[in-house]
Amino acid sequence: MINPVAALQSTNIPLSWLLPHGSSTFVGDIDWLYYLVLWITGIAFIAVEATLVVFLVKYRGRPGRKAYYTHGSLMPEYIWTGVTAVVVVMIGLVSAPAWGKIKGRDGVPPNAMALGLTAKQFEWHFTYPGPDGKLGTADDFELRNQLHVAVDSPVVVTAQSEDVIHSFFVPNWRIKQDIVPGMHIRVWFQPTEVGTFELGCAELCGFGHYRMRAIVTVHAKDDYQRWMAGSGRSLALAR
Amino acid sequence: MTHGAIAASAGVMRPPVDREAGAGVYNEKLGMWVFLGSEVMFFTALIGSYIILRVAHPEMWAPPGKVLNVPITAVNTFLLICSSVTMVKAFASAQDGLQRPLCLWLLATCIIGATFVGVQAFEYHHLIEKGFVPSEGLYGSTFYTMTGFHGFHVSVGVICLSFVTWKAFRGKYTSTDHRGVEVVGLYWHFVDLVWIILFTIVYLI
Amino acid sequence: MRSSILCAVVFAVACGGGQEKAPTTNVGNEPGPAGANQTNTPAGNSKVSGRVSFTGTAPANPTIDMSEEAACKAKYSSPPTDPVYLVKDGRLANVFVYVKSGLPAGATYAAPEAPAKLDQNGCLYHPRVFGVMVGQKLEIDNSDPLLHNIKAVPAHNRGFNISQPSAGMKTTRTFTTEEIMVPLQCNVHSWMHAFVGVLSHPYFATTGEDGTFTIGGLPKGTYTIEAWHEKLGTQTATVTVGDNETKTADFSFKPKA
Amino acid sequence: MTEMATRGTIAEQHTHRDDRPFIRRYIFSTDHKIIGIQFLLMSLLFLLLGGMLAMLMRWQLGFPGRPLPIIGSLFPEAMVQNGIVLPEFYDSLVTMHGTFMVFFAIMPLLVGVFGNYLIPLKIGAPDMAFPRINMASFWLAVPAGVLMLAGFFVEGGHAAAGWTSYAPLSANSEYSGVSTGQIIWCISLIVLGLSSILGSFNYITTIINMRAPGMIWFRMPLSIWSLFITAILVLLAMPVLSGAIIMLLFDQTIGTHFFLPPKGGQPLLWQHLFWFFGHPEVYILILPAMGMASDIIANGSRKPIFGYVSMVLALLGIGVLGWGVWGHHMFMSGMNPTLGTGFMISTLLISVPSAIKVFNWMGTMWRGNIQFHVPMLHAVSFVAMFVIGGLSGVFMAASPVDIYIHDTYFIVAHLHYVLFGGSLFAIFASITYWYPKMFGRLMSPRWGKVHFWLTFVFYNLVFFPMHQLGLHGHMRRLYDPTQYEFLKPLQPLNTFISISAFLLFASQLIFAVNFIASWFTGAKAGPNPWHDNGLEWTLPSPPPHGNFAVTPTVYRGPYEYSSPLVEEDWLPQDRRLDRSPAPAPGGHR
Repeated sequence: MINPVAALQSTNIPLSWLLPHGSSTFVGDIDWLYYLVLWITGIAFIAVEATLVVFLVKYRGRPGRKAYYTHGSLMPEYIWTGVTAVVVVMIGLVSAPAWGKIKGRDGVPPNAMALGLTAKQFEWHFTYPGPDGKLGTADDFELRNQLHVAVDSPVVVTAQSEDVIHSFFVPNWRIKQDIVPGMHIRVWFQPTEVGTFELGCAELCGFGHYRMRAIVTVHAKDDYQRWMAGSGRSLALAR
Repeated sequence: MTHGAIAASAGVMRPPVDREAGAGVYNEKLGMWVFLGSEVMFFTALIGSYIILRVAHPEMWAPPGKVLNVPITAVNTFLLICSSVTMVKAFASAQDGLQRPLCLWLLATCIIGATFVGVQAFEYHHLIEKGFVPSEGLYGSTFYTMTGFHGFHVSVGVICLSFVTWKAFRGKYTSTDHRGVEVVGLYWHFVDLVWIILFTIVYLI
Repeated sequence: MRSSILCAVVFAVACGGGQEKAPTTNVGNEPGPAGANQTNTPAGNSKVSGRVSFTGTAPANPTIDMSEEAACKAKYSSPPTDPVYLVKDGRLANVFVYVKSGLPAGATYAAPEAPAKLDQNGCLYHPRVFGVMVGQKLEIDNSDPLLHNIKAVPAHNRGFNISQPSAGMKTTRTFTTEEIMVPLQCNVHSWMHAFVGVLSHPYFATTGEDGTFTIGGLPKGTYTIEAWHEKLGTQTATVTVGDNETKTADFSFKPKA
Repeated sequence: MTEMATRGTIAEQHTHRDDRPFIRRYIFSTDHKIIGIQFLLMSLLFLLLGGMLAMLMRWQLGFPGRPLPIIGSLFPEAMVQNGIVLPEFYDSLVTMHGTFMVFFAIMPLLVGVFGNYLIPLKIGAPDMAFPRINMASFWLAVPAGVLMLAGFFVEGGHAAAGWTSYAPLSANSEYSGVSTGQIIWCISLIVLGLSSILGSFNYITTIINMRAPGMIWFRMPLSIWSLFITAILVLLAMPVLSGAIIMLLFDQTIGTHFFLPPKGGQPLLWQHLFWFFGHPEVYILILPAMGMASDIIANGSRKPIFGYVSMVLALLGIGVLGWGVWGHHMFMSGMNPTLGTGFMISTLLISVPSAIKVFNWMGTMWRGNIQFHVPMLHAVSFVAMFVIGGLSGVFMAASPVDIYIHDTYFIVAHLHYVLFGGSLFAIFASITYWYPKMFGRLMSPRWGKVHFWLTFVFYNLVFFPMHQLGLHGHMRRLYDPTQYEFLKPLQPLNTFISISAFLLFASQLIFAVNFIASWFTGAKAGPNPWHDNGLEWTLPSPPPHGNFAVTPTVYRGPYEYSSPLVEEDWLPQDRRLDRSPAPAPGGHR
């Protein structure tokens, strides 16, 4: 098993603009979009700041010199307004599908395995269906701060909160979802890599927020069932 | 945009025009209108939340008249509307410089306003005795917050009104300058309007 | 509102964040003799002692999964369990026994100066069940190198919810009115529970491993003694003691049906 | 210049002196200039306080679990134990840093200070429309601030639910351990809200009704335009916050259930209300900065502002669109995803007017004759930094990317590039620019430049690396990041940021000293040290009570720099030119 540090450090050069190692089906969509926006804004950034510096040097004040007297002209206004508008709308259009796929109400694959999650100050309690693979049956069991899933198979977590708002965040999977008390919120994802990762709370939920952490273990498909039937249950939380 | 830009770049050099007649109204009146804008947003926040919560949990509201006493409040509403009428009368007499009627109409408005608050206080007392308190649930929470803050606005209005009335009795308002009366009138009509909305959505629906 | 807050400011500056506002008079920990010099503090040398036994087989205590708390897990050789039922050859420990009624009317007892101590070690509370007197300091220590928070949700006292992010931290709190029992819990480790009985007199005890308890320094009289267990509820017994007398009051709990 | 001087003396001769007792002149004054200065002093103090809170946070983040050096023992046990900042105190620090900076520093600095000081002077009015209400607005802000400060000393500590006070954490003391502190937070902000509303309807009335003859809408300086639009935003947004906070207060005190789920309350309702206020608030915190930066950039470039009208339209556009984007703060909140798409588009669109403004500022500098006085330095870096803040906003606007960076340090970097790099640099620019008008003396340019360069460098060293922290998944509001394995490698970066932050804070002390010292020892400014066209510069510094002896008549816009009609490179708005002005050469065909 890869340890969490390795999993993230693989790309974890501080001061890099690259995203850390990703291992879920969302990584493709989100990272691609991120790098697109990074390129666009990066170019805009360099262009604007460079021009600014050039202007500052070229048109620095010199005695006896008068500035060029103008109130502006419309053509440039039209150009830069138009260009910006087109670019941002374009960004919006290419973003929409990915958004629908990840968060859309009907985005959840029908064959996704269902898990339960109850977030509380300051623990994650995951409910597993047990060997029979069905939630709400006698062999369900609950683990503290441990999320176990099988690789390459979609999982949908129905999350609720006992007290305040928490946020389910697995950086490697590029997934984040607030968990709001009084609501049953469905989060789905599909890990693509066996290993161990970290899950954190991303919404200030009290003074224990900073260590409301869970370990995510992605099993190979075949030993997931074995785990579900055996070692997993032995750890089960007292109900 | 084209015309705008040209107009302005020309306008920059245009020879002086006369002062643009601001809003065409004196400061106090304009100020009150602007202030009422912010009041509208305040009540929008309260009423909006009420609607959102109620739509989400209709079962938490008792049917109209079950908990709240509609007849008494209806009378109270009628009173408040009357006070708007007396306010209009007061303003009219101020415009015609009729001192006596001005004072009397203002006084009437004060008294009716005070009565409204009194009746509301009585209603609260009664409801709380019946066990209908803010902590009872969403129904109580929204009811007391909305009507309470309206009541607070009415009380403030009554205080301002009595000040204006006092000035009226000392003959401070002329047919040419009676800003105090008009401005407090604006506020009063606004408070009245808000109540009509509240009465409808809180008591009748 | 503001004035009160400004007072609070002054107060807080005076004694650090507004803690420890318990009037602790200068009295030794042992009741009776020490207490005797107080006005209307009836005390004697009589004892009530006894055993708390448990008939039948106790339900198994749940094992605790500390796999995500390495520092605590390391403190145990075998997987730790939650000590709800501590039964050893038929004796029940962690039962809180106290004088419920029978003390002379109007008797008052000063709280001892020495604080009661609650330690958080290996992600469990030590002791789990104990008593303090009204106004007595309760010193909460953290012996684990990780975050614990102590949340008290009393019915009659003022609750608190404080955190201790690292080992060696101490926090002191006091309770102001009698309460059986004030539950303490940790939100970071949902299995952590402790129960503290708050009494205005010093006549209470918690049964040990052997299920025995002793309440000493009682004046003569007839007392209702109550035994409390977190899961099995309460039982009472009535005892009459004369001067320098020792009576026994035994209790016996059965597993919940 | 001579012309200036004569005008100044005239003003002095004709103005009725303010002969009221000291207390009515300087404490409970109704003079907009005094009130503006009062706001300035108050909000600078809160700015300093907010900075100190940030330093405490940075210590814990840079050196988690290490005892605070020297000052560690000064704190009560409920805040700091064995010198270590406690998590609950850290959360209070996070919350109060945000609250003080937003509500008691940046907002009053922009709106309270310059709204009060500049509006009547720049539109040629003797004072505000309602001077007494103006005074009330300040004297409501002070108790609000004192109350907010007092919250640190009550039992249970100060509010700790973040400056956004998300319910239910903020609504039920059982969840946070904070009871009185949160109540104080609510009451203080309700009072402050009232103060802001009183201020804003005063501004609006004044600008609409009290402009001098010839000061038509499209001759108003952009600073006044921006303050006008800001005032409208405050007027309409603040009451929404007050309403929400009142409900929150009732949830805490009288047991209502607005935001508490067990009896049907809705946590998301708080978020909708808060951000419906909160997003206009974001623009309240940047629009005046844009306006005043425009004035200073035009002056520094000795050139008319480029595309004045599109600048105004951009301000208006932001003011309108600003009401339709609040949902982008809630992409992850479980809000209906279809709404998410709508908010994403509106959010991306609102970046257009901001871009227009940036391009116009650069157009203004193009072919200018740029004077690098201290205000200009700050104004230019305002543009440079605002560009970064604006561009990093695009990442969050693209909602799928936001899934990853939401509530990470990327957001922290973004908002500080807008609020510090944007607003605060513009504030430094404006303070140094109008300081001579306020106090009659110039701030020391040498120390001004030292302060600027140190601030500029350390500011970027503090906030730029935060982007990277965020990109590696560093969540916000973490008391101790080293609890996460994947954040441990980033700890050196955190330490680096903290050290830079301490240096940044230290460099601000230069400004403080310069500000105070120049008051007594600064060079005499004279009426128009920057050769500006605005009406206020026709008055002596400081202007007399009642401002204008003779109501000025305005003949042209405020940005007539380097006009061919006169030999000097500025042309005051109120100077009458005997020969009828020729149409402007260049610019539009």
